[in-house]
Amino acid sequence: MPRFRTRRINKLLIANRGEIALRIIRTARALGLHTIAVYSEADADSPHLAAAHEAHLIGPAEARHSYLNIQSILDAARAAGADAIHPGYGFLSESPEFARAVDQAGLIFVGPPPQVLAAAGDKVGARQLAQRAGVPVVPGTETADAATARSFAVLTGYPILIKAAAGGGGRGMRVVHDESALDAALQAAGREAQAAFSDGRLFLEKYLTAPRHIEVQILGDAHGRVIAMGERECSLQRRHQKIVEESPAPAISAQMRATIIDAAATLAAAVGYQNAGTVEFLVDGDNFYFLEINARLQVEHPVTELRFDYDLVAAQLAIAARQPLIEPPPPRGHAIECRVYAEDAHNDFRPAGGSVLYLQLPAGPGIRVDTWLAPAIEIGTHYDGLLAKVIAYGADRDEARRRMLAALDEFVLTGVTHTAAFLRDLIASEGFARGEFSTTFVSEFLPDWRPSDETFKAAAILAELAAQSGTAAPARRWNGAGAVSRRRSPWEALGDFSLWSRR
Amino acid sequence: MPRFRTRRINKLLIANRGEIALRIIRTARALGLHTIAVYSEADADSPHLAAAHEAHLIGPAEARHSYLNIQSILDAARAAGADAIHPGYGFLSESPEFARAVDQAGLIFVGPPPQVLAAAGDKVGARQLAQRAGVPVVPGTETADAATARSFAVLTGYPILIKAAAGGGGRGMRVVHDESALDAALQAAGREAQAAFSDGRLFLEKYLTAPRHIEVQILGDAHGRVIAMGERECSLQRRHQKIVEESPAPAISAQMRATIIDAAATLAAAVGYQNAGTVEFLVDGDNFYFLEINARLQVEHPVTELRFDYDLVAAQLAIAARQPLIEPPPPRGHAIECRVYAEDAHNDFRPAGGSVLYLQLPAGPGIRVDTWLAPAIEIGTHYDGLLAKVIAYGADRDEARRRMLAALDEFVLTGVTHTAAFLRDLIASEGFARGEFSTTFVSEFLPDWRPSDETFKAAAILAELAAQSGTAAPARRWNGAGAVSRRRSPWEALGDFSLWSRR
Amino acid sequence: MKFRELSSGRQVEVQLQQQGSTIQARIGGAVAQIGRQLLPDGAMLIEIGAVRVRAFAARAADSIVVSVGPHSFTFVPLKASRGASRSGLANPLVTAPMPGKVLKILVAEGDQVEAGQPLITMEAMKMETTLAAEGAARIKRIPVSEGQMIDAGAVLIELSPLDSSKP
Amino acid sequence: MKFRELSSGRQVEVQLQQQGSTIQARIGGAVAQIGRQLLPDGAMLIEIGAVRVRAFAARAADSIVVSVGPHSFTFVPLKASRGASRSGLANPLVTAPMPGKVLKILVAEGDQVEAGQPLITMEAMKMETTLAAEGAARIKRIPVSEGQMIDAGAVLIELSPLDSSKP
Repeated sequence: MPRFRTRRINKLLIANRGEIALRIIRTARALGLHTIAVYSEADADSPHLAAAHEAHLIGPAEARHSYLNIQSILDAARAAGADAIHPGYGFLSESPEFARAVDQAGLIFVGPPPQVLAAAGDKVGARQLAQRAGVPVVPGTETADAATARSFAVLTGYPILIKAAAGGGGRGMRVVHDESALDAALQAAGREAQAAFSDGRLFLEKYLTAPRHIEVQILGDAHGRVIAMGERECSLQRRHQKIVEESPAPAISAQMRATIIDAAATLAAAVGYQNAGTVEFLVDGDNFYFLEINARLQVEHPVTELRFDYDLVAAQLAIAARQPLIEPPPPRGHAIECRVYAEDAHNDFRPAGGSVLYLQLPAGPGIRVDTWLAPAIEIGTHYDGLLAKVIAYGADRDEARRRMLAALDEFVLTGVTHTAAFLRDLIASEGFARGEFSTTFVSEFLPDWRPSDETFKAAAILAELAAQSGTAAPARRWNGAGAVSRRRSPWEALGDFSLWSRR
Repeated sequence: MPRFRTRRINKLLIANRGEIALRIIRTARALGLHTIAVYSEADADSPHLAAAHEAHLIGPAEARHSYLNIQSILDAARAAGADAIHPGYGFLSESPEFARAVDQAGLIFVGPPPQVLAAAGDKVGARQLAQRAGVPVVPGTETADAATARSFAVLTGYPILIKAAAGGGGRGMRVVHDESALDAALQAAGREAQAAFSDGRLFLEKYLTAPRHIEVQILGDAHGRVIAMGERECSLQRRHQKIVEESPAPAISAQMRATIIDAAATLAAAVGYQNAGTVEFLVDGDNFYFLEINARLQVEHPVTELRFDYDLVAAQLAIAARQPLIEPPPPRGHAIECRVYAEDAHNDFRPAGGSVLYLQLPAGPGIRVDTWLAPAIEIGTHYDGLLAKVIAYGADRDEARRRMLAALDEFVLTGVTHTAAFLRDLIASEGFARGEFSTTFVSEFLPDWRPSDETFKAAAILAELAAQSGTAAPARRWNGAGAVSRRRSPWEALGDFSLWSRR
Repeated sequence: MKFRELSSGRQVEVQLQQQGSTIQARIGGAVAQIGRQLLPDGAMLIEIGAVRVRAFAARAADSIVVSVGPHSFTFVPLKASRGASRSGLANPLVTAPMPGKVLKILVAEGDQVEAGQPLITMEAMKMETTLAAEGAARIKRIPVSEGQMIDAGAVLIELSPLDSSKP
Repeated sequence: MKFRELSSGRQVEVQLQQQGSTIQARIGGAVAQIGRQLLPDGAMLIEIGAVRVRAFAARAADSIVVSVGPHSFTFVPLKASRGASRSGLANPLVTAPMPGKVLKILVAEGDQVEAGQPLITMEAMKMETTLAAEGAARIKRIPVSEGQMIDAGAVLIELSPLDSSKP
């Protein structure tokens, strides 16, 4: 049967941007593949271009004309002679149309086949599938017109959750706490869903007030083999988007862990899953509920990679080439990921933009940083604001947590408002150290969070120093032209410096 | 017995500089310790100062007045209220006098006790110890006056190897291929040994022409427990100093591996080893010979850390606090380290210095970079020229090797002549890929090594571009003062740029 | 100089008192000292209590951006006295916190609004954000319209104090 | 311009022919083209054959330092014609490759030396390095003495061609 012959991938186009494009390029280069980047006009200076062997412009800043533009991406693939396309996450990664178009263009789509994407992408259908497979789901509806919503709410009681049928990443999601807010929420969610997925359909679920969000990594090959490889705890969220993930999940019983991993494998087999994906669950006390299947590489995949010593992107490429799945070794140690966003934690995580004026990234034993940050680049607000994933690995949770704290202390980025300090304090909190938290933890922690008074005052003093620096000559260290002169910085304009630390 | 009570370490002084000072500080910070850096006048801008909680000047550039100055370091420890001192590697790390002085000052020395340091440091005595323990040693002498040398050479035949009795790191080591060179080599080696160790004593060994250099990590606690945790292959050397290390050692039999690890554990137990150390062996066909015990943390310790998921610095601190040894898990995967030196591979690895004018460090899955490189710092030639250790970890040797290649391709450092390109080509060589090499491999590979003609010509063209850039305004990105302007670089002065990659 | 920190909304007045190896500053009525050391890359090590932190500051378009370790701040210089502060209205301008699109304008010129009342909804990065009144005020002017693309900092609504009789 | 690359000793002459999105250069008698793209951090992507590499160049004191990926080069501009090249002696000056100390001077002024003959031993970073004659020559002058500390680039020995009768 031809379906079981392996295919060769030599030239890989990465239909994405930011940290995930760089991460995929790195594995592809290590595998000896020729890598092809694509970029929008807004990303002409973006580091993922420089990392690839070649780069192709696919359109203007607006995603639907570039990173969501199937034709433009296929044109670039044809021009570059690509034989495979990796979609990353977000953008077209879960689009059955895109997977089908790639296939029809004679190229390999590095992801699940279109019918699996369609099955997973239909959130309502996936709920039905789970029910048939005997996996519990959160009580809910299959549609969400105003009448259905009202009667569902009467039946289960508020709060209820509005979700997009084509959803993902928290878009089109709304919690409704009482009937007065219902209509406005339905309308806003519908608009958001329509804008994000070109599909305004919604459905409803009972809103669990303080569940844990736990998911399972799945992998399936072209030969019918499906495995589930460990869980990730993803309860720390803001705006229904994850900001901290870890593996293994702390404080769930061995039995719950086994049950969930089993359910994920069952569901993956039921949809004939191929390539990498994730099955998400909510855990509420002794109950667990299927949430959805994410038919793509997940943002938080590195925590699984570190625990299992297994390159998931390499596995995706091997599976796409129809090679048989390689069994991962048993897991070891503990990994935590913190997502640093260009957002203002003080103001409902409002998106921020700017230029990278100063950058120091963390490093050290057990620290991995997946990022597209680089000196002097512009951080726009056209796309998702993920700047960097700081991932800490340790022999146990305590070592990973302590390494993460030390790493976030090393994270210095000036020019863009970002969430590193918030994450640092979140990780330092007693609740996180105990591992006892639910999806409400971030919103409970947030209101009282603020920098120490000393930190604020020091910052104000530095602002005054910078304000007084006037027309100080620019730093000449990084000039790349002429002789290297001594550093000049705003501080220096203020007079004589002696080393404070020479005691 | 008071000896078995644990001691508490709160404030740790790191009596070292460069990458190892940063690496120790990172683990110490993650453990919640207060860290104290020391520095010479030449290192006033060195990154290890900024990484610690406080920093103390200990003397002028010359090491014997600063990093080798026991009194100055103890003064700093007293001023800072340190309760422990980690010596790193090199400098005072293997000095019994220093360990004794630290002890007498009422502080904890993070390393073996003085008597173990003395036993390991006496290379001739260590050979005798090995012989008594039934571990084979390379045929040799215990002294090296001219008469002894001549008669030893007559007996075993040339080449013979001159070594420093107090030696380490290739200092005071000379290969002598015929009698005419013997006297000059003995004198030069004696001078070098005297300068490096204040001890000019030498001894002789039969020179094995193409052995493998394989070493074993050992750990011993204050309660008499000693373990050997895996081997490292360190045959790739220039000037008798390692430049590439890996674990596990490729192409040795399981039996040889077990025999060597066993011999290391036996020797460690025989000297009553405490803290972290290394037992070095030469392997020649089916024979193996004890070489020496390095009673310190080794430069190449990260390859063991990655395979065993075990923080050796944390273990050193725990052992120094008299806690019982924690058993490492079984090893997993494969790790390779490449040492990037400020040296000119084209000219016998001559030391180089300069300023860091441009820097891009590698990153990505499985990549760890231990370095003190940072934008704009000065690289002097006062101390050892190690700039960075690029460490690649993978599920197997092939993945680690391919990740290393991709990582070295990402390594860009302008302003200091360095060895990254040489290492890249060494790792890419067929001999390395096969894992079949001995200590002669680097010197066999070196003569034919040079950049491709295309690379040389491209560099020359860029030199011409930079020469023509004249008085171009400096780059203003990193100025930290005034509004952020568009980049200016030498290239830009040359006229209109359009994106080459926009096809 | 007097600053407003944009994220927290905190106002602070700083006067540097002396330049030397230690920064002396009068801040919030007290005198603070910060040890400092210049680093080769243009950053600075500062000492806050017993802790040493890497810090950097630079002037951006209308503000000064400052990092103190992982913390990021944006300070906007304030004039010593301002019309708005006289009227008791903290900020008479509602500005766009990020670039995006005006989705819905929820008030009309002349309306009287309460503290917390939603004024305008904008969309950025496919998310909706609703801006609300910081205090009671009257809507003076709305210089944008629904559907309009706007830059960060663009004035969306001008407010006037309630005691002003003119709309 | 004509350069000597210090590590390899290779000499090369480069003339830029045109500025545009591609660098055109006349180098070693042939015309080479390099695609190029400026990066925000001041580096440049260049295209060598089908491979794209990150590169950077900067002028240091007397030389131009260049990185092409992990490769590092140091180019010293050469005058078009030079006294030394007339005499057939590639380099009439033996200079210190690194800072250090003069250990032993193995020749005397006026000595005639062979190619490869050791001239002077210096110590840097606790290692001895012996510098040898690149070709046959006569020792003209030795401006340093044993035990002297020297900077990188310091002239250690001046040579004169053999056909010169004056020492």
